[in-house]
Amino acid sequence: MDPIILFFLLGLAAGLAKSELKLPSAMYEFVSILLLLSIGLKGGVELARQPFLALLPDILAALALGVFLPLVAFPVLLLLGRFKRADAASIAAHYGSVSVGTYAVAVAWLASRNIEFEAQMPLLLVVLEIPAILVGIVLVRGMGQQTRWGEVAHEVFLGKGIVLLIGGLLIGWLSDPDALASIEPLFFDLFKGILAVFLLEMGLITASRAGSLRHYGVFLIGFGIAMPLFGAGVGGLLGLALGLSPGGTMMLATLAASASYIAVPAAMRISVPEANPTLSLTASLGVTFPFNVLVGIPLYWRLAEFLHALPGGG
Amino acid sequence: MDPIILFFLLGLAAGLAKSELKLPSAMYEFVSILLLLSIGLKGGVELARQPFLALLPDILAALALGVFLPLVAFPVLLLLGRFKRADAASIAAHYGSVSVGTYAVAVAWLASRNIEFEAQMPLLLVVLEIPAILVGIVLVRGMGQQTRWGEVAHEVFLGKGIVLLIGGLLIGWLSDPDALASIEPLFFDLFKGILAVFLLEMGLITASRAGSLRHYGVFLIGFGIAMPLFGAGVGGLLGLALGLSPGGTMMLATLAASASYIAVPAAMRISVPEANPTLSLTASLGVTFPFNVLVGIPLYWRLAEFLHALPGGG
Amino acid sequence: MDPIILFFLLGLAAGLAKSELKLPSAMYEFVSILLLLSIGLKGGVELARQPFLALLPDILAALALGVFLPLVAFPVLLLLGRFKRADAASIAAHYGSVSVGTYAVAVAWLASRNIEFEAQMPLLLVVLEIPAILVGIVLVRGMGQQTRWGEVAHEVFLGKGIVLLIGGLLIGWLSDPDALASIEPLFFDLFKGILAVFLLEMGLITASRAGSLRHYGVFLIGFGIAMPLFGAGVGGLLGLALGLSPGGTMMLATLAASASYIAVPAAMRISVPEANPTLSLTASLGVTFPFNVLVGIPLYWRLAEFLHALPGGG
Amino acid sequence: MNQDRSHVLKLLTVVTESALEARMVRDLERLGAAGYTITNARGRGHRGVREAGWEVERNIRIEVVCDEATARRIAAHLQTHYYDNYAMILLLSDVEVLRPEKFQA
Amino acid sequence: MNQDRSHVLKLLTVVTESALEARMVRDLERLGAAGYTITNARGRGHRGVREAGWEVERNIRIEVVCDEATARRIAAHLQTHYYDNYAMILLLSDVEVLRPEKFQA
Amino acid sequence: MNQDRSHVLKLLTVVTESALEARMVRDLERLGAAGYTITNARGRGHRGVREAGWEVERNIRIEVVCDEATARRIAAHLQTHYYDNYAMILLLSDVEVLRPEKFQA
Ligand SMILES: Nc1ncnc2c1ncn2[C@@H]1O[C@H](COP(=O)(O)O)[C@@H](O)[C@H]1O
Ligand SMILES: Nc1ncnc2c1ncn2[C@@H]1O[C@H](COP(=O)(O)O)[C@@H](O)[C@H]1O
Ligand SMILES: Nc1ncnc2c1ncn2[C@@H]1O[C@H](COP(=O)(O)O)[C@@H](O)[C@H]1O
Ligand code: NA
Ligand code: NA
Ligand code: NA
Repeated sequence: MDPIILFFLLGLAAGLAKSELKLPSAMYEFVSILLLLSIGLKGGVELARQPFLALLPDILAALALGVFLPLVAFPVLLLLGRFKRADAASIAAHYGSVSVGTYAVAVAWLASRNIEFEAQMPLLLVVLEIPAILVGIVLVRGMGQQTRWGEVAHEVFLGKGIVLLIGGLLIGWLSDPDALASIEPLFFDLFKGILAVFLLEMGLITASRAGSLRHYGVFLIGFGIAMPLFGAGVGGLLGLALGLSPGGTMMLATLAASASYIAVPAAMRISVPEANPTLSLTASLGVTFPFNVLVGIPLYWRLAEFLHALPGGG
Repeated sequence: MDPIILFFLLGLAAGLAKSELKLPSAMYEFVSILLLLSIGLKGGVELARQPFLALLPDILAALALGVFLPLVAFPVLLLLGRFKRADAASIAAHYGSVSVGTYAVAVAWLASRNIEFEAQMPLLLVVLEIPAILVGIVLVRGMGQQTRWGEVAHEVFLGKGIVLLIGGLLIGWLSDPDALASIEPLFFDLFKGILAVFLLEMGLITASRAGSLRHYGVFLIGFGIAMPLFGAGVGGLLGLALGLSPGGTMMLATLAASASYIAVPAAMRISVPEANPTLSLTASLGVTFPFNVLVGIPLYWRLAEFLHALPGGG
Repeated sequence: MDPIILFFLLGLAAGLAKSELKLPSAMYEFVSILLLLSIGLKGGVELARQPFLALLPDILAALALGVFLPLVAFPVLLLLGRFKRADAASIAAHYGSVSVGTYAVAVAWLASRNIEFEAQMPLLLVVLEIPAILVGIVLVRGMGQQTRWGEVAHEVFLGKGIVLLIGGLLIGWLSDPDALASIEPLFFDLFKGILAVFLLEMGLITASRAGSLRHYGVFLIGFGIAMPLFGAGVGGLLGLALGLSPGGTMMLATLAASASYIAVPAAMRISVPEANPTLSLTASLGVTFPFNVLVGIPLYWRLAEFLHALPGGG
Repeated sequence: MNQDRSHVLKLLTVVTESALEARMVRDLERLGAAGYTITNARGRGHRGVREAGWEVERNIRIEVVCDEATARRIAAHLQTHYYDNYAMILLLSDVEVLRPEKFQA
Repeated sequence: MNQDRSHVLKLLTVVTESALEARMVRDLERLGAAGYTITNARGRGHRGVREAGWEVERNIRIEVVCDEATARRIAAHLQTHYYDNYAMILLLSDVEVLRPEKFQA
Repeated sequence: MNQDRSHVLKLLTVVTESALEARMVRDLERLGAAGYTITNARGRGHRGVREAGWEVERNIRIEVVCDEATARRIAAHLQTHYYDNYAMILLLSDVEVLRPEKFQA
């Protein structure tokens, strides 16, 4: 098995067994900061090698995807799940956005199989973080003046995650490739080790949600598995339509399947405070993250292969 | 000299000189977590290469060693040292168990001399952590119902150190060797650097015990040096009897000589709270740890060489 | 561009835009501790290769430089800047001493251009930290008994920065070169990556001074640029006089141009508490550090080249 | 430090979600607090366990020393704007201070 | 936030060894505390210096707001079970709270 | 834990610059405090924002439980020696303690 998955399972098992293991929060922040910068840097380096304009269709497609997914999730949560409007909108926003942790695991999965994917993926990761947040807010508040859009924009564009991802992208883009070599030992060589530590903590966090999972029951579990499968389907088809390679198609499927647990919770807390954060985090962290990491990623690769094997599939 | 020993001396000197140098506790925890995982991983990788059943004699021998050592130490502490029963039992438990820091220094010492040792050592490290704790509790409480054994088991098996060591072992064991290569830069290449930082902090901690050392006087110093020497002798002979290589014999001697300062203090605090933790930590951290790191490890290598040079010594 | 400069600019931009990005303080301390140890180690390794006595002239010259610079800065601050005596002395002390962060950026700048410099530079870095502090105190208090010199010496020689730098130097010096190889992955290979993270935080800290910059106005900005230029001139000429290589000349110019923001503020806070730390930190961190990193370092290299091209310039 | 009545001020202690830190600081300034002190915290209350593990579920503990009127104004503001939707408790007690002028905005 | 007598509760502050955190949390729940707030701390007392450097010798500072009976029950329990063998101090003071119902278990 | 008057002591809380920690500890010992508890903090006051980001501009929050005379002696000492030149506030309040003998030096 892949060791990084085992690190996740170790954290999960330790958490469920109520072990004393706890990572200091500064350590969790350290590894997440390094991960975000690494992903951005890697993307920036690749982007520097191609004309920016050629990426416009992909960017627009990602924006559309980020608007479409929450609009599908919202009525399901409202009508089938019988959630309050604010809760349905907030959960929908989480699933329309993306998870950097899931993205990193997919990157590592492909890398260990030497499967290539398109350089613009980190850019699409950034692009996909944002629209679902705005859709979520509009679903609750309408387009009216009730929402302080300035504050929302601040929260969205200047949150830690986005700043580090975009910052990394720009640094990778603008840096002299030779000079970059000297920072590679920290940001590239250690990437999977750092990811392993990150997943250990994610396992502990996931385990801490077991209680609320029991409490909020089967609908959340069902939604937390069905929604990523649906998202992966849409993302995979979109990847195919954009002419992405199998690796790129799989990455887009994974992004669509993943649910945010950093940027969106922070933004929703400020913009839609009446939504109960326990609901969305339980679904996103307690169900969808482990599902994607343990089951989804290999599945989405099969999906990408299947789509590309279709007649006319690239 | 070996730089990691110099890092320890730097910490010691800075601490004794009352320098302002202080490592943030999150940094100390970060490096200990990485060390524990690295040791476990390394062991797991090696273990994966051999049949598990062949290890049973070694495991049973380690269990016996972990029971025997505190039973020797206890009467000495009680009668010669005139400690209270709880204190004698607690100190005995510390010396029956092992120190991961000392183990790591011994690993580095052998590695820098290209001396091999058996793959099962990290497993024996884990096995040796535990029996002395139970012996210590029984020495104070008897086998009666007074002790909440459930809580003790929780404390012992789910403490941070054991979970990370066993977790690392299992991950190393179960992981695809190729996939492991990608996490090696963090867990293997940085091992000695991380150990250096760890020893810097250990030097500071050791220095902070100078006060209590003066207070509790010569018996603790004597015991803190004699007991590891005795332990090393027993461990070395046991290693020879088990047919270990010189490197393995030296490692088992070192394990027997080392005294716990993480798992046992935590367990004793909960199970034998009336024992004064200052006594055991002063002996284990203030005397035995520096003794082993500075003097003991080279000595135990000589011992292993000597034993193996005996007629019939393998 | 050099990625580490871009990291600084990212921190600066994020801070000025009031982004949520904040590094945990344990992370900042972790990277500074690693940087200080790395610089010391590197220097110690090099020093081990040469006779110590040959360095005496350089050491004496550095001491003289550290006394001379604050004596020039002080009357300027007092008379032109109209600062209170304590404030003028404190700022002068900051500029007479050195900045380890600036030094590290200069090291990285030269390394990426494969320009050599003399091995004793880290030693001169340490030597230059200290005299300006004493000069600053004497400028306020005179040589009288008012000052508790014992406490000052403790603060100066046992502060975190000096202990780690000197400790690193000694460890590098005394260590077996072969054994050092095993800690290189952490202390040498990761150096520039760690420096990048450090500069990200420095950018955030610099940005946090924007407010006081507006408040204290143009004199501080002018001084914060003019003083390093003057210092670089003096340092460059001194380097030439000492017969340093162009790289060494540039390093000495950079040291002279840089202003302390760790050792001196800590010492002044204790010894000259009536000096307003906001003034000196705003100049040193808000003006001089970014100036040196962004503009000064390339300039000081030009200066070194120019000096060495002079007839008789070596 | 005599016990002159005028030296007794109010200490308002707020325990709430870390995510609100920037907002709290802005609100406190606007409502006339001359200063504040913040420490990181974890805890449990009606909104469940909030442990210091990761950023989304951490607490901060804010202390503000001010006159009674300011304390009640801040408390009322926080109660209106945050109490329903955020993990938050508010405590008020008496403290004696040195140099009361330091605590006026 | 009027000054109705019923709004005054007790604030129990415990400073003790970090190693006891899990136990304290369990005990507090069992003894009827509706919540608690914990911060990391270091200090000195009769059991010597306990500095935040490494895990075995660190302190935590626990605050519990509750009615007087619960506070005294908790204090008595801690005193009986931990006072003799662990580094621990207990402090009790009055605090005024908003919405006292939040502090009932 | 009865309410005998003799069990009420003073809680002195000091918020000041981290750089002073070693000095504070020395002064407290010399001035007769039987113990103290320290936590890391950040904040704002007359000397501006002091955020926990880096060492030079961080705060600590010190608590000392002692009898009134000792508290006033310490407060007076700190006021004389540090108040003018350092970021510092001093708060004093009443606390009831278990076993008052624990708080005598
Ligand atoms: N009774 C209490 N005593 C002390 N702290 C409390 C209490 N209730 C709540 N808290 C703190 O306030 C935070 C928010 O409380 P709540 O809004 O009830 O979830 C909790 O996470 C605790 O840190
Ligand atoms: N007089 C005091 N004032 C404030 N904190 C104290 C005092 N005495 C003890 N403490 C705190 O309580 C912890 C345990 O105290 P002790 O049981 O006396 O060792 C110490 O480590 C301090 O953090
Ligand atoms: N009114 C206040 N309420 C709470 N804490 C304060 C207050 N004023 C100052 N502080 C704290 O005390 C520190 C020093 O205050 P000052 O000397 O006014 O800068 C600040 O950084 C805050 O942490
Ligand atoms: Na998604
Ligand atoms: Na042992
Ligand atoms: Na200088």
